[in-house]
Amino acid sequence: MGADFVTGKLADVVNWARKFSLFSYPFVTACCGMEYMSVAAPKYDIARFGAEFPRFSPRQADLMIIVGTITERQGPALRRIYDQMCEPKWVIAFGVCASTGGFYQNYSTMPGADQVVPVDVYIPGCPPRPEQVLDALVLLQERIQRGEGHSQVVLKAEALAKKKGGEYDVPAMSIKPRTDHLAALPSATKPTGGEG
Amino acid sequence: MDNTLAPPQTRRVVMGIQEPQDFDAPELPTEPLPLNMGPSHPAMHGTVRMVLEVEGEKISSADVQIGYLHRCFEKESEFATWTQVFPYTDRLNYISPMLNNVGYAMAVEKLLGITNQIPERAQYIRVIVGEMSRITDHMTCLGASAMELGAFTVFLYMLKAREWLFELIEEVCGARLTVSYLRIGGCAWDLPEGFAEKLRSILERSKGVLAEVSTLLDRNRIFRDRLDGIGVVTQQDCLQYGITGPVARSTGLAYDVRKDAPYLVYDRFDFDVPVGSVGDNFDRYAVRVEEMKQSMRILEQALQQIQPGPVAVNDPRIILPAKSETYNSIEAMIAHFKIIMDGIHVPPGEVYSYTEAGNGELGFYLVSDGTGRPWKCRVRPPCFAATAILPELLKGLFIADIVPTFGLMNMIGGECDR
Amino acid sequence: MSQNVLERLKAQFTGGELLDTGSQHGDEWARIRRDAWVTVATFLRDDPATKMEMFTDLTVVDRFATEPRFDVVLHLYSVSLKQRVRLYAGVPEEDPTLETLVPVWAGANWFEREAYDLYGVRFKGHPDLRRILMYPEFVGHPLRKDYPKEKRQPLVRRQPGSVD
Amino acid sequence: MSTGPVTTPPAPGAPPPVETVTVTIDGKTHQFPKGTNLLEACNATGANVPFFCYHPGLSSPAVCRQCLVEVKGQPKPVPSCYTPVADKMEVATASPKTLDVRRQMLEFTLVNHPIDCPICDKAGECMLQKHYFDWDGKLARNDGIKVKKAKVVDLGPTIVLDQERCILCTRCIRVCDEVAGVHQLEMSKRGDRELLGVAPGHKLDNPYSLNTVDVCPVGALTSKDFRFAMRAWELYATPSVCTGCATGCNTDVHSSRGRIYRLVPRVNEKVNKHWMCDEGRMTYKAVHTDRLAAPMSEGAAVEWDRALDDATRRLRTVLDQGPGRLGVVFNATSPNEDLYALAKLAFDHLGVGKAYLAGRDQGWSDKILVSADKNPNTAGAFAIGAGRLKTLLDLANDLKSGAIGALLVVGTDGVLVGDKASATMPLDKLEALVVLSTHKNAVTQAAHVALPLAGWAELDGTFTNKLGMVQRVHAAIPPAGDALAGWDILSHLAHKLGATMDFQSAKAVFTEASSKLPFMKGAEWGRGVRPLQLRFANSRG
Repeated sequence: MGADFVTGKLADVVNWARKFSLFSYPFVTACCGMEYMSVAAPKYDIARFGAEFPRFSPRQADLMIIVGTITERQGPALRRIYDQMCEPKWVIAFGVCASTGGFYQNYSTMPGADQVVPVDVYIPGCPPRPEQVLDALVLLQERIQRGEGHSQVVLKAEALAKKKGGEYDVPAMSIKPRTDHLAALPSATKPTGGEG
Repeated sequence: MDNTLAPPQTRRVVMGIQEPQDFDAPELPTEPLPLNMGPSHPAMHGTVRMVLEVEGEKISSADVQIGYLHRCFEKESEFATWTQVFPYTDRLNYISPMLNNVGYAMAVEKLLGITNQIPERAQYIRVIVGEMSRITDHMTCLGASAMELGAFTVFLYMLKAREWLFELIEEVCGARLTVSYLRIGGCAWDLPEGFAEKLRSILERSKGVLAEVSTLLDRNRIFRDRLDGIGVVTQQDCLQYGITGPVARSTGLAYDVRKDAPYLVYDRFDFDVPVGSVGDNFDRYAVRVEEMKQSMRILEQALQQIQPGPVAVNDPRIILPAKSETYNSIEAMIAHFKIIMDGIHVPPGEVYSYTEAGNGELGFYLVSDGTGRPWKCRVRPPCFAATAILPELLKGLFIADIVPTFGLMNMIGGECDR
Repeated sequence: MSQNVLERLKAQFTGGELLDTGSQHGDEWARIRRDAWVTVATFLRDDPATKMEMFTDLTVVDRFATEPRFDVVLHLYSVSLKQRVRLYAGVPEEDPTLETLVPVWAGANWFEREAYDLYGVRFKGHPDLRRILMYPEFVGHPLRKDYPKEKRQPLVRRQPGSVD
Repeated sequence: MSTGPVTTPPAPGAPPPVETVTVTIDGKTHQFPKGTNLLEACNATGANVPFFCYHPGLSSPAVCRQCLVEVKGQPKPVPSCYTPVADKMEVATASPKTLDVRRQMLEFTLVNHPIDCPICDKAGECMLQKHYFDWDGKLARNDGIKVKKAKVVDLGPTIVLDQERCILCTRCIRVCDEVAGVHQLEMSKRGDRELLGVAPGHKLDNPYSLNTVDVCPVGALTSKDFRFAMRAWELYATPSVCTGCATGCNTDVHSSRGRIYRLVPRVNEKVNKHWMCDEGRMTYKAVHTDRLAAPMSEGAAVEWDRALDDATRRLRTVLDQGPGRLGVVFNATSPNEDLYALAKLAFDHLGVGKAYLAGRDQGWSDKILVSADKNPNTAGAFAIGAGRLKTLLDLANDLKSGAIGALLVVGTDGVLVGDKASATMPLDKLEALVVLSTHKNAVTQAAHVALPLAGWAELDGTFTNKLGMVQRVHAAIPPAGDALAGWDILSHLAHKLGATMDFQSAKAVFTEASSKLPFMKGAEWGRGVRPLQLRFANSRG
C-alpha cells in the first residue's frame, strides 16, 4: 500500500511539473493564427501560464496547438508531425475549424482535426477570443494533472498491460466536463467528478 | 514620387556583398540536394510547401506548392445566399477582413446597379474601417517578417498597436477579426459612440510605434543585410504576373486602384502612393511602412469630412426590416424571411469589380443567374499572383533569403488558396 | 471609356474571330473564337491603342446545361491607358482544351493550373499542367457544377474508436 | 429548372381555333385564339400577372382579385383570369393603376394573415410570400387585432387545415370537385369570418386529397405526412416519374441529404396534367425501408467481388449442363436499361430459353390517374421480352418439374406473391438462385447470392408507361449502401461469365436500346440535371 501511495504521489508531482512546462508547437494554418499571435503578444501573454515558448520543432514540443482549418491535403502532414512529438503529448484544437470544420463543410476541408490526431481540448469560436485560449490552457493543465490526456492514458494502459503481461487494449477516452473551475491546483489533483 | 529611404546605388552595398555568387567558393563542389520546406514551417505562414533543390546554400530550383488552405470559397459561395458570402470573404485575407468586405459588397452592388445609391456616410465608414484594416494588415506582415528575421521586439510592438485597432474594430462590429460588418447596400449599423476620438488617439499612439520600429529596423545592419538587393522584382515581372499592391509599387510601378480608378470617396482625400525604386525586399518593407502613414492621413481626413446620415440604402428588397416590425407584422416577417432564406435577388449578369486590398488589386468576378445565390463568385486574389513569381524569384538566392522574401510578399493562405 | 478596345478588336478581327462583344455594368467584354484565343490576346497586349500589359485574372465559368459548357474568362488591364477588357472563350465539355497563354503572359501559368485543377480545362502547350490547389491524388474537378460539395477524398484518417 | 408552372402557354390541348383575335398587351399586339383566358394570354407574352385563385388546371372563379389588369374602355380593372380575350383589346399589366390595385389586394389579403412564416410548412414555397415580395414590399399600415380562427382542423386521414392562414381562394374545393370528382370541401360564413371546412357529412378522404396541399397557395392545408418533417426551402427537387402504377405520372422528388421527404406532381399535359394520386405520393417511403444494402452470399454480407464470383461460379456450374437449365426472371418494375441489359445477357450471350416476367399484383383503378397495373414498366418489359416471357405460373411448374436448375432474378417484386401459384413456388429446389433486389424479402432470403439493386430514386434511367411513353428518371439520392444499378451489376456479371457485354453508363445502354428497339425510337435521354434547392427555384406556387 505504501509503495502505491508513494508512486501515486510521485506521478502527481510529475504531472504537476509537466503542466507548467508545456512547450507548444503551434500548427498554424489559417485565420486563427492572427488570434494566436495576440495570445502570445503582450496583452494576453500566454507565458504567464508556463506555456511560454513556441517550439517550431515537434521533437522539442509536447503540446500541439492546431490553429486553423485543416484540409484533407494538410492531413498527412499533421499526422506526421504529431507522430514525431515525444510522449506524453497533448493537442489543443484552436478554433471551430480545427474542432469540427466549422462552416467549411466541403470537398477540401477536414471535419475537425480529430479525424487525424486525438484532441484533448477543443476551443470553439471563429476565431476564439484570446481569453478562451487561456481558459483552454488551464483546462488542459488540470487534465494533465489528473493524468487524463490521451497519450497519458495510452502510456498508463501500456504500463499496466506490461505489468500484467496481457493484451494491450485502451478504452476510447472521453473528455471530462470541467467541474472545479476555480479550484486551487493541489485540490485539482484529487479525482474530480464526471464519467470515468 | 519616391518614399524609400535612400537611393538604390548607396543601398546595394551593405557589407560589400551584392550577389550570392560572391559566396561561391570554387573549391566547394556540391551536388544538388533536394530540400523540403513546409507545409508546416515557422516561416511558411503555416500553409505553403517549398520543394527546393539546393547546391550548398544556394537554391538552384524551387517548386512552391500552395493549396494547403484551400477552403473552397467559390463552392461554399455557390451554396450560400449573396449575403451569406460575407463571412467567407472575412476569411480570405484574414489580416485585413474589412477590405475584403468592401470589395465584395461593392461587387454585388455593381451587379445590382445601386453603386451610386449608397449613402455617403456608409461610403465614409467603408473607407475608415478599410484603412484601419490596411494598417493592421501591414502591421501583421511587417511584425511577422521582422520576427522571422529575429527582431522579436518589433513583432511585440506591432502587435501591441494592432491590438488597439482590433479593439476599436470590435467596438464597431463585435468581432476582433472576422468582422462581417458590411452589408449589400451599406453597413450593418452605424459607428459606435466616441469612435472618432478613440481612433484619433490610436493613430497618435500608432505613429509612435511606427517611429520606434523604424529606429529599430531602418538602420539595423542585420536587418538591412537580409533585405537589401534581395528578391528583386522588376516592373516587367509585375505586368507579366499581374502583381499589384505593395510588391508592384516597390518596383516603382505606381498602380493603386484608389488613385487609378477611385471608388467610394477616395477621390476626396489627399494622399500619396508610395513607390520604391529597386523592387527588393527593403523596398517592399519601406513601401508598407509608408502606406500605413498614408492610411493614417486618409483616416484623419475622413474623420473630419464624415457627416451624420443613413448607413444603408432604403430598399426593402435589399435591407432587412426592423426587428420590431418583423416580429409584429406579417409584411415585415415575409420581407425578412425572403431576404434571409431566398436571398437578395440579383438580376442576371456578370461583373468584375476591383478594389485596393492589403496585397493589391482584389477583384471579384460575379456571375448571377437571377436567383438568390451566386452562380459563380470568383475572387481574384492579389497574393496568388505575387506567390506565383516566387519560383522564379528564389532561383539563385540562399536558403536564408527565402524567409524575408517570402515574408514580405505577404502571402496569406486564406486569400492565396481560398 | 474602354469602348475603344472593342472598336480596335472589331476593326482588327473581321474574320469571325470575334463571336460577340458587349458591355455590361461598365465592363466591356468580347467572346473570342477558340482558335483565335492567343492571337487576340497577343494583339491586345501589343497594340499601342490597347496596351493590355497587365495580366489580371483567368478563370472558368461552368455554364451547366448550356453549350458550350465552359467559358474560359480572361481579364486584362492596361496600366498605361487605364482600360480593361474581359475575354471569353467557349470550351465544350467533350473536348475541354484551349491554347495556353503562358507565352503571352508568364503569370498565366498558375491561373491556368488552377483552372485545370478546379474545372478540368486543359491548356495545350502549358509548361507544367499540374494540380495546384488540390492534391495530386484527388479525382475529379471540384468546381464543376456536378461535383457534390461535400464529396471528400481523405488521404488519412484515424482508426475509429482508438485513442492512439 | 422551375418546379412549377409560373406562366402558362395558351391552352395547348385546345382544338384548332376557328378564328384568332388581336390583343394589345403592354403596347405590343399579339394574336390569340378566340376565347383564350386573358391571364394566360398576358403571361404567355412574358408579362407577369400574379394570381392566387386561378390555376391552369382548374376553372376560374375570380375570387382573389389578384390578377386585376387594366383594360382600355373598362371603368375598373378586370380580373384577367375571368376575362376571355376580345378583338382589339388593349391591356396594361404594369400600369401604375394596375400595380396599385395589385398592391392593395395584397395588403387586404395580409390584413388577417397570421405571422406564421417561421412555423409554416409552406414558408419558402408560398405564393403569398412571393407576391408580397414581388409586388408589395410596403410595411404594414394597420396594427389592428387579426381575426382569430381555428389553427388545427383535422379534415381527414391526410390533411390538416389552419383556417387563419387560408386566403379563401377555393382552389382546394375545385380540386376535389373537378379532379377527384367529389364535393368534400366548402366555404361557410362571409367576409373576414369566412371559413373553409368539410362539406356536411363528409371527410376529405378522396384518393387525390393531397393535391389540395399542392394547389394551396399558402400554408392553410398541410399534409400530415410532410407536416413539420422538413423546411421546404431546404429541399432539393429532382425530376422523376412515379413508379406506383403504369400511368407514370411525372413527379419531382424532393430530397435533402440523401433522404426523400415527399413526391410532388410535375406538369405533363399528356400524362398527369398537374395532378397525382395520394397512393403514388407515398411510394417514396419504400425507398428508405428494409433495403438490401450489401451483397449477400449464403446469407452473409460480403464484398462485391466475392459475391459476383460466387454468383458466377454457381451459374456456371448449371450453365455447363446446358443453357436450357438456366432461367431468368424479368421484372415489370425495372427500368428499360436493366431489362435491356438482362435481355441482352440472357438471350444474346447465354442463350437462355426460359424467361419469365414477374411484377406486382393488379390493384384498384379509376378513370382519373390510377391504373390497375401497379408496375411502372410493364409495356417496356413486354416490348423488350418480345414474346419470350412466360408467366410466373410457368415458372412454378418448371421449378416443380425441375426443368431449370438455376434462376437469375432481376427485381424481386411479386416473384413470390405474384399470383396464387407462386405462393407455392419451390425456389429451394434450385442449385443456384442469384437475385438482384432493392429490398430484403423472402426471395433474397431464399437466394444463394443476393445483390443490392439501386431503386428508382437512385438511378438514371427510363420507364415506359401504359401509353408507351418512354419517360426519364434522374438519380435524386445516392444508392442505399453498396447498391448498384441493374445494368451495371449485369455487365459485371457478364464480364465474369465471359460474355462480351460491357456497358459504362446508363446512357450507353439507353442509346443502344433505343437504336435497336422500335418502341424506344425517338426517345430522348436528355441532359443531366442538377438537383435544385427550392429556396433558389422561386416559389412553386
